[in-house]
Amino acid sequence: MMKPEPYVVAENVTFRYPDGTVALRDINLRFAEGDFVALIGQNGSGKTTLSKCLNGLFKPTEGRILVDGLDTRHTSITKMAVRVGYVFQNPDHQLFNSTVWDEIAYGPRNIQLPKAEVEERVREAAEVVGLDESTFEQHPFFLPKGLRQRVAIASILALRPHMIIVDEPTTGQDVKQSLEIMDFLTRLHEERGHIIVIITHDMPIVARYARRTVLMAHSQILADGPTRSVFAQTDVLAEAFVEPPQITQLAQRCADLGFAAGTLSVQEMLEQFRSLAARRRA
Amino acid sequence: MSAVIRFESYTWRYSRTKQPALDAIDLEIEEGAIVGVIGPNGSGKTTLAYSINGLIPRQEMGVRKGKVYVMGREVMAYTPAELCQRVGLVFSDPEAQFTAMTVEDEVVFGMENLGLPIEEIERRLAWVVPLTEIGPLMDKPPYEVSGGQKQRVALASVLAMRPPILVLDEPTTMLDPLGRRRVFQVLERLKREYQSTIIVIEHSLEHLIPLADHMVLLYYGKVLLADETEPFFERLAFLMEHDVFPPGVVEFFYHLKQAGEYPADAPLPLTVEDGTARLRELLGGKG
Amino acid sequence: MQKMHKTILGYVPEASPLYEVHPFVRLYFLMVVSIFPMIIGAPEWNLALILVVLVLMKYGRVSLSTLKLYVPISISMGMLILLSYTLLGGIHPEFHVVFRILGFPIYYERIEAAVEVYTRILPMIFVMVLFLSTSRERDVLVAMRWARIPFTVTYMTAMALRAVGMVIEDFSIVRQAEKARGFDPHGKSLGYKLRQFVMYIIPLMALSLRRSEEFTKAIVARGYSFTGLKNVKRPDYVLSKYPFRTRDAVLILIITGFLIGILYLRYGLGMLTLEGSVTQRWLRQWLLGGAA
Amino acid sequence: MTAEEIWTIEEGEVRTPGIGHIVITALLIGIGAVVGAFGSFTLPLGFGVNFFWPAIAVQNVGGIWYGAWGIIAASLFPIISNGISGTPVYVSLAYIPANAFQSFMPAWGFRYFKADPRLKSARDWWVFLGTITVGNIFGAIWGPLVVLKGFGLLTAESVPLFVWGWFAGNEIAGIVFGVILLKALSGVVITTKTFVKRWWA
Repeated sequence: MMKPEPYVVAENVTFRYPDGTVALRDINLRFAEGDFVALIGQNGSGKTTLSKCLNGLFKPTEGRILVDGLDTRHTSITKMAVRVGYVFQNPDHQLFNSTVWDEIAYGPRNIQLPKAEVEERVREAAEVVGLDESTFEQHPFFLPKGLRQRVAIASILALRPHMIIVDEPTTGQDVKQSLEIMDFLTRLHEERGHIIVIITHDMPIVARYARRTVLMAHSQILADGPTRSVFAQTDVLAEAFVEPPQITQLAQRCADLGFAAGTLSVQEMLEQFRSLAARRRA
Repeated sequence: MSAVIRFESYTWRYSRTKQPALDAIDLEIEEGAIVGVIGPNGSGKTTLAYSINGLIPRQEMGVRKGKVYVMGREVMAYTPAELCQRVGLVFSDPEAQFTAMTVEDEVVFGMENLGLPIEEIERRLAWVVPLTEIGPLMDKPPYEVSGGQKQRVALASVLAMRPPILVLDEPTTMLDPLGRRRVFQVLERLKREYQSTIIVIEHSLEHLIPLADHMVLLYYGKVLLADETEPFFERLAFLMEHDVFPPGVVEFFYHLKQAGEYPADAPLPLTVEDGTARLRELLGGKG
Repeated sequence: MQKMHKTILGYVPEASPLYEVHPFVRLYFLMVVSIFPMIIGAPEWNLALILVVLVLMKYGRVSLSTLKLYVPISISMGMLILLSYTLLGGIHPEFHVVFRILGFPIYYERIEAAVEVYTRILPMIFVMVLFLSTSRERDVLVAMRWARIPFTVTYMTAMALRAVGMVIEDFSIVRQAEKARGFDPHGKSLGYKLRQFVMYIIPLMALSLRRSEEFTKAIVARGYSFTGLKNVKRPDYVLSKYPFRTRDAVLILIITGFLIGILYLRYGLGMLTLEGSVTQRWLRQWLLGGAA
Repeated sequence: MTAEEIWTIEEGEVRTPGIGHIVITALLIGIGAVVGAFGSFTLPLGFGVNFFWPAIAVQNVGGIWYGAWGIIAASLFPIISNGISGTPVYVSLAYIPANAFQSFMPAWGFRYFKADPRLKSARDWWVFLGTITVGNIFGAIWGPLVVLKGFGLLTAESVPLFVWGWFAGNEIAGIVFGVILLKALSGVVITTKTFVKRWWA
């Protein structure tokens, strides 16, 4: 298989806030076609700053970020918005139109698309997130939180960014709602080929959905690789104050019995248990 | 043990909705117990919390039927001030409850409202500050500290009022894993050292289960299941039908039990430690 | 590194002698000394007042760079006053013409008045900057509480100040969210920019309305009500951390003494007026060459 | 809900001033202060007078939605926003009547004429435009004439410029921002417990 060309390349990126705080230190990172990535780490480890650098809201103080071959420092915010979409954690911060329709159409209108095209994109984005037509004329402010989040995601989708970053998609949602949102992001990934990055503290969600995990701590990247192998690095996780999912912890504590440190699901655990038990009986 | 909180066919319907948020529920909570309340969003968990400390019906518009007794008296028979000395409430979004300019002001606000003498305020500060480990933050604006610290400040400001009953409404949703663990450590100490009655509404079962004596499943306004924690999780199939997703260890052993690979009469392990020990027994027997 | 106190307008070393002064004295200084320039007409005395404030800032180790923020405002204010008093001041045949701009007469009396007004406004701004850069929000509250202002009022002030910080933060996030959807004001028409600018206010207001409900619940849950508890006096723990010392009383007396002194000099003895001041003599010499 | 119903207190309905109103007042002061200071830094005319002052909308809708509480907020927040942008404290204090009246007029008008804050009918629009205009005329006269002239900051001849500046700065911003806020949020606000039907509750 041909190795896919990276869509985003961050080279030696350092970011300093105007008051001098270093939020990112010498970050090297690539995102390529087919990536479904979880960005994890403590609050304040630099996850959100990194994401805002990736879509050009912040410009790196040192180093550079290339998105689709364009240097974020010299690319207009409009050009960036159609390449990397960023969904903010609190939907209330990004809903400012008086109807759901206008809210989703805001982006496409901003890049001055013809009216027919705007309409097509709004309908499509609404359909993807499962908003039906009855909501179009409603005020986003009146919708329940779960729906507000969907409107927020749809408003980003309407710009058709190739890469979508979602900041804490599951905060405040119950488990069922979280799974729904994640399933829907997975569909976007599989059926439409979007590169998806989620920022989250929810480790079972990471284990279940993300093929690749980037672990951040102290403004740096501590680990980057297949989720399985990142969760297997117990010492690195401990350094970043991150605990893997419970089932992974169980496997790790029983590693001497033959369980794999990178066990991600109950199903995998059961299979290992059965083969180990069978071997013991033999 | 006596019931410190008792719901008697209690119903609350917000005036903006048609369905009641809590529908004729009966529930008793024992003194000194730690009770975990779980259920999908929209099941009435927050309504339950607000009904205990009187925010419902005082701050919400709606229709109330039935009774809620707190320490033997109906909620509405208390004045708000009396009630807040008995029930402390910690909200899910700590930021939303900060109204002072420094952490110190935030923590003493409730005590000042109670009219405590300055010496007593100082004594309580000396107790609650190390308990919640907020000493270094006292001089900072409460909204400028980190998420986990915010939640501990919120907890401290409620604990300082020394309520015998503590209600926490999703206290860790906004927190990273470390912050989450530290909040539960504080609850652990409260349980061990002060025998408070604590009601925790929480999605993160991993931390809740080792702490809780009792569990309650709320499902769209109804109490579907209320029991001690171990027997509660023995009914996992029922729970999973009602959108409860157990932590990996519980689920793992549940499947083993179903397949006859784990003794049917043995309790399900509820923590990683427990699970590790059980797993070693299972595999170590012939090893 | 020195430990710093964050104030409304920046940072002051914790060891600053001004910080030792009771917050009420600082508020009293703001309110009373701001009156001085309204009484004093003679520009040189108002300039002297500025000097006093500057010396206090230096003494209090306030970074003088905070003043930089106010340089443009001071200048534009000066220009505005000058314009108002000259080009926009109308035709007055009874005044002395110093020179003409495009045939429009510029009068001596107007310049003199502009100088007087400007030198009155400047020290008021300086006093304000001194206050803002040596006080934290909490100090304002302590000062108000010490003055026995009802708790409801001081508490509302506290929340309002807290809300200011919150709204500023929201504001920057909302702007980022707009950008993230491709909003780029560069090279767009003014009308377009304005329309987008207008959008900010909705999430700001909506967020505040949502929060107000949560705030209210949190306050009620911690036992605060309009009337307080029955028969319970609300203690003031915070205030007890700010003892009012003899030194503070002396400072209040000194400030009050100055006020009385200035009132007496101005209205009792007719001094400190523009009429007969050193500045007036210089201005006349310079602009009119001693005429009039 | 009809406009008439919005302002009528039903039988048995209890509306009393509560903590919620204090909180709302504080938050309105917060928003007003930030939006006001922002206006003062972008298009200033001087002494806290601006060619375009969006904070007027907070005064208008605050009064309409929250009655006396909105008026209190409207009176106080300019002290903070003007202070940050360098207006002396006594000048700000002297502006209070102007700011209070600018908030009072729409507050009174909507209650007196039973107009719908969601601006549903032409009549609602006229009440809005009429009351904010009267409010701004008063403010525009009080501010420059009484305060600025009183402090000697302006000559009699230059007062008209400031009167027009104050009026236009408020009127345009008030219409633009006020209408947006009323249309967008009134629907939700009028159903809340803190919405003020009379003056205090």
